[in-house]
Amino acid sequence: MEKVALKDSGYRLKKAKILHTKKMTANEKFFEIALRENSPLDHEPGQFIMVSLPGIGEVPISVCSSPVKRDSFDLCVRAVGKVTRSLHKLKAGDEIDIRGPYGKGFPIRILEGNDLLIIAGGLGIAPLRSLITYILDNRRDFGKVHILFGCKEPKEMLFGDELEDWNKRTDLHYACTVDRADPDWAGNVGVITTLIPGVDIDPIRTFAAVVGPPIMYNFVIKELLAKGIPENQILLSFERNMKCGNGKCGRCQIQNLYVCQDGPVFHYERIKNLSEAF
Amino acid sequence: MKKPKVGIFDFACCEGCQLQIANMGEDVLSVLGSIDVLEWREVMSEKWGKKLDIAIIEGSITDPHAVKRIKQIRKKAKILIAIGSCATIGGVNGMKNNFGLDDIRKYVYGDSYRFFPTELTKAVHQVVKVDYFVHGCPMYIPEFVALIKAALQGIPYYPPDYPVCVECKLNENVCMYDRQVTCLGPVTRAGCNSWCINNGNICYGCRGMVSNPNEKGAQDVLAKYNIPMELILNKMNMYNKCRELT
Amino acid sequence: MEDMQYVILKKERFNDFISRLSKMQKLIAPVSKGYNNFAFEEVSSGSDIALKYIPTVLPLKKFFMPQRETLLEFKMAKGADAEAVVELEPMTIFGAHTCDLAGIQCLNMVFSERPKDYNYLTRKNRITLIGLECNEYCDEYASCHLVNASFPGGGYDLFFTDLGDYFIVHVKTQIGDEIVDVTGFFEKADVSHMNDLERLRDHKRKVFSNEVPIESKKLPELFDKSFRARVWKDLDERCLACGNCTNVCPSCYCFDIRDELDLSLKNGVRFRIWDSCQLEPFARVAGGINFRKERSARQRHRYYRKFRYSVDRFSRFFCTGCGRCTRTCMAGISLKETLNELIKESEDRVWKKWL
Amino acid sequence: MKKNVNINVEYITRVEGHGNIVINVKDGKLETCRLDIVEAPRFFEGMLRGRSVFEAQHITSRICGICACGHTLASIQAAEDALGIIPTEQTTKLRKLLLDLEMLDSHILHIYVLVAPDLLGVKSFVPLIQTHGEVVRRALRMKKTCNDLCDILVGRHVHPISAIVGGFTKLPRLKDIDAMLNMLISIRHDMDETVELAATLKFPEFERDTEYVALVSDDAEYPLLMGDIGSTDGVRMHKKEYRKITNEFVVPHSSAKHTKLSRESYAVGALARFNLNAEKLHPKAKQIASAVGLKPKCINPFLNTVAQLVESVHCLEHATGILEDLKNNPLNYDEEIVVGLNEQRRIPVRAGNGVGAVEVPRGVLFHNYHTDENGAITNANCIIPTNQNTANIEHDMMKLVPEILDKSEEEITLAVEMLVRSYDPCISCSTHLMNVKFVK
Ligand SMILES: Cc1cc2nc3c(=O)[nH]c(=O)nc-3n(C[C@H](O)[C@H](O)[C@H](O)COP(=O)(O)OP(=O)(O)OC[C@H]3O[C@@H](n4cnc5c(N)ncnc54)[C@H](O)[C@@H]3O)c2cc1C
Ligand code: SF4
Ligand code: SF4
Ligand code: SF4
Repeated sequence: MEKVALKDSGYRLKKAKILHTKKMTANEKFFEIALRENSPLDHEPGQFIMVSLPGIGEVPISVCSSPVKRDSFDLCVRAVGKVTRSLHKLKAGDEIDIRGPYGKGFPIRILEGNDLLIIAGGLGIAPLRSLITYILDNRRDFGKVHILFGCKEPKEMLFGDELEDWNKRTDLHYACTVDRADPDWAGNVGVITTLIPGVDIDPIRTFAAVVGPPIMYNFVIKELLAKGIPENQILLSFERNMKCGNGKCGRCQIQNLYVCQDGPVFHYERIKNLSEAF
Repeated sequence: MKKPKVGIFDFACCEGCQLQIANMGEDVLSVLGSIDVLEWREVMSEKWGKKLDIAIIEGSITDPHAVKRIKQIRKKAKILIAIGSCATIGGVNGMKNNFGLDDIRKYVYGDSYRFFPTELTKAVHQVVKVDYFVHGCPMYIPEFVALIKAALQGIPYYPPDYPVCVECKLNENVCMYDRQVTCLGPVTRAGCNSWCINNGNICYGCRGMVSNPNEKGAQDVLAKYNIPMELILNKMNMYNKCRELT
Repeated sequence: MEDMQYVILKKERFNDFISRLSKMQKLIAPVSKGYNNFAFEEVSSGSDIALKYIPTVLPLKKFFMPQRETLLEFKMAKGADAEAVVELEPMTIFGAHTCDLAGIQCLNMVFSERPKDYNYLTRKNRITLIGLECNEYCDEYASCHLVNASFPGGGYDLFFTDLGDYFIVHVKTQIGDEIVDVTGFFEKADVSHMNDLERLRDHKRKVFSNEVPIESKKLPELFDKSFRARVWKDLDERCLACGNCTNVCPSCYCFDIRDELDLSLKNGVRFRIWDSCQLEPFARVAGGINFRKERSARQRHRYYRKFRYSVDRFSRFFCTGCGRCTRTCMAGISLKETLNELIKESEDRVWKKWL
Repeated sequence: MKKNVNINVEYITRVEGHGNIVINVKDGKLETCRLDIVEAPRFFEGMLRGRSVFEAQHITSRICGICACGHTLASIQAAEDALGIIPTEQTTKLRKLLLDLEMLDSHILHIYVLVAPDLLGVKSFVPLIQTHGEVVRRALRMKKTCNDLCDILVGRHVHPISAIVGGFTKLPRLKDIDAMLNMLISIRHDMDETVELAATLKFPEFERDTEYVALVSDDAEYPLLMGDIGSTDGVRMHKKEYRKITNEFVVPHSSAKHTKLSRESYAVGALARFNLNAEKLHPKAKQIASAVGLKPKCINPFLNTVAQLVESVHCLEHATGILEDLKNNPLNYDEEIVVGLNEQRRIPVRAGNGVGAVEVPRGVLFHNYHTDENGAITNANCIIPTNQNTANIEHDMMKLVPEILDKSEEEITLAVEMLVRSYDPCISCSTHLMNVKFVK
């Protein structure tokens, strides 16, 4: 058996350097990362990359910064297992390897000129942050923007500073809620669906972008349809087990779709009949 | 990196898994190059008795003294690794639980049975927390090596949670069911590279069952071969009797 | 029929041909393992080969996408780049039945779809494929005719048909042509040979009938109606989730990717290894949710990947009719029975509408 | 000199299993001198009841990982005896090969890893990695080779897979036989060096006249797999009468039973075999025995290690001979069997009572099963070499301790520990207590 170098391999890694890290909550950590020579990642909002720690493994992680920021990009990682816990041990100056970006992100060209209702549950804020920051970087290109954010407890709130900023901005509408309050919490309490009826939108020109834990989708979609948003204007991003990112390994398959290539962002219309999707 | 301090301890078992370590040959030296073995009664006279980074445990917990000893070891050790079926699932020692404790003591020791206290056989994790499992009777060296590496890297090792058949097929064995004999491969956790079947024997289930076995399906399959249910259960219980304790 | 070229190989020269072939590069062919089991293994003489065989335990995919295959080599030292690699071994495979050739065609499509998989494609280019016609039906488990894989449909360099005293050989590619030239045991086929071949094919058309009462072009439609069919529940009770059916399937290609370090913890490799959608952890994500937790969902997924999804994606069935999944399943789950159940159930539904 | 000595060794190290030594000398008088077997009892005989005799070898192999192949062979012999199966010539040949490999493996382990540290004055083989790197590497190399040989022959050394009642489930192919032969040849040189090393070691001088028990036979082969039971006191019996040899009795301080024959105790093991069968050893082994000055009847228990060395050479040569023979007389692969639980009744079963008596590294091992007409075990009994040796070890200690009372307590402890270790006791084995009549 000979082993020869393979130039075109879909598994080739790119070296990247951690510029900066920040502990966000007990389980989530923020990473700012630059490729060699600070070359741009060239991703679309909503796309993900495969993050590699050779010798440990590789995991899909959404890019959570706007492509407008070209020298570096951001990740927000929740420590759950082998690779993610090991990632949490890294600090500024350490190296990681990446592949990608992969998949289909949010269809920016279609969203431009329209109103947006962005709904994030928990860690779902990570992929949406790339969309939100992109919109803020190009605020003139979009219509009205609503952001709804929900998480279990106040202490699990990610990107707190930025949420503050969004809250203060006059060119967008922001609301958040927690499932369980703590004594310092003065805001809304309740699941995220409770926020939806109160948003004032023109359903015909509104696109909804929803990312959150699997159980959230059914409820949120019901509310959105009730509000009259057409099915092809609801965008969802899915999480599945993934190994290759190239639409081959089969793990992320939802019926005949591969989340890694056909998604992770889907139009609700396209997947509503896939019973394995929800 | 400082070398982790390691102790190897045995409870009721055949000590075959420790022997598997010696059977690694000169690779043992590579392993010993990255760890400091401070206590290993079977091959060393040195005793340590202080804090350890890794305690490797072989054997099942079968008497009150053992319960005390394993708890002491757990307190001293940052990471506890259970090796071999006796430690990970109770293994053959569990067959004892098929009998009344006094009955079996009398059978073996006659009138003097009172000198020999015993308890229901338990796997190590049924007494103290276990961080890593190396299943198998005996453990499969490549898996032990993989696990030691994971422990040194500080990452989890997940034993396969699919049946031996997977590996058996990859080895392109003629299935035992094609040879008209019953094999426990379909319900047994893989990771041994279908060791027994590669050598023409059936799987005895030494690695324990997969986490969500279709037991009814398996019993149907076994029953197809007209062997009494009792024998089938007996067969599954050879290694897996301790599953009943929780 | 201009570009078609037929030659013949007399039986008495077969062993010489095989010996010669095995000296050119590694030669793989079906051999008997006892208990009516066969495997593709390395051979060096014609007598090693089982010319009459039913599909091997593992299909040819084991050479095209090895069970374990290194993708990257790396050093743990800081700044060291991982190197992408492919493991190659040139070989000739003799004796592939039409179902297995179809299997390789399926894999070719999967790995050529963008993003292309160059590990597979590079390796594939080093493998010479020689087909062998099945004159008779293998056994009751096969269903190759249903999925149009019972007659040669390309995908080979040479294709052998046993016509008694001689083989007639279809030369399809330049590589095939070279083998014929270099070994020098072949003769030109004449009209009588072609007539013999036609007779055999006529015979086959009679023997190979459709085993499942449905036209193959109606299969996708059947599956469109069957997502909630009862039969999946039944499979749930019987399937042991052992993954045998997918491991032996010529067109199943799911894999896992893992890393491994050497004992010094300094060098490592990333490799891929066969995996199966039938196994419990396959679709489980970090949060513990398993998107196909039920065995019924996993079994259904397997069938849909063979008869429905692949039709959308690649305009062909991914079942080659080899019958391996049925032969190997100790729970006795049979592909043909499942299809029959689905048909029956859908007919029942039609009836119910009328009543 | 009147002296008080109080020795209490908890968990003797470098032996298989858990044993304690208790010695108590008061005013120069030996009051207590005990080898306590404190291994947690595992009740194998009890657990075997009701199980298929076709599982017996699988289960009893788990009595001991070190001599798993020995237990396997004794168990198979007992089961076949009960079922009335006579193994084919080919099967017997391969079993002898397996036993040679087992002996070699175990002796190497014992000589290098368990005994050598004492004689080189260190606590374990771990420091030897620094001081005697080459010796350690050689030991590991030889150990691994034996292990790999067993891998080829029976799937693995610890708990062999393919050796079962009725024969073998997998037979080595020609290329396997070639590979095994090459492996054996490759360790010949290591074996020579082992002999050289052993020649330099100094063993304590101590003697006590002892009755030695081992298999004996009338043919010219050094009996390991088959034979009658004989003793240096002139006893000879058929294996079925093993209970008359072992005469087990229970002592409260030990979870292993004790045995005796013509005297208060007897010894089994390499030295016993040597003392009874030295003239049947391979010429090369004989040559080595005479070179190191070992001759029968040797009554220094410390020299058991030397007898093991001599046997290692014998087994290496004997195994090589079998493999060479297999090269010229190819195996009949039709003898490969698939039995499983014998649910297909491929092997006829009957009610019976069978005994296996096999020389395993530490001495003669007995398995005895009663089966019912379905082939299920109704009664099981295993008598392990170490059980047979324990009483003898205690009697050796009783003679040894007074002879060295002038030494320091540490030195006495070390001497006694070395004595125990020289028997190569396998304590995990010895706690399989059996269903026997107690000698009152
Ligand atoms: C498109 C996409 C985008 C994503 N974006 C992000 C993101 O931005 N941020 C983020 O944090 N995550 C994201 N994820 C999720 C992330 O990929 C997973 O959390 C990650 O793959 C977990 O890998 P790990 O190696 O750390 O965990 P693993 O070691 O694989 O373990 C995960 C969990 O599963 C259990 N487990 C795994 N295997 C086994 C086994 N064999 N047996 C028993 N238990 C087992 C572990 O105990 C643990 O609880 C994304 C996923 C996708 C698909
Ligand atoms: S032999 Fe046993 S392990 Fe192998 S496929 Fe058959 S049932 Fe599974
Ligand atoms: S095949 Fe079965 S019995 Fe044999 S080692 Fe593997 S899990 Fe254990
Ligand atoms: S081979 Fe049979 S039992 Fe095994 S996963 Fe496939 S269908 Fe289920």
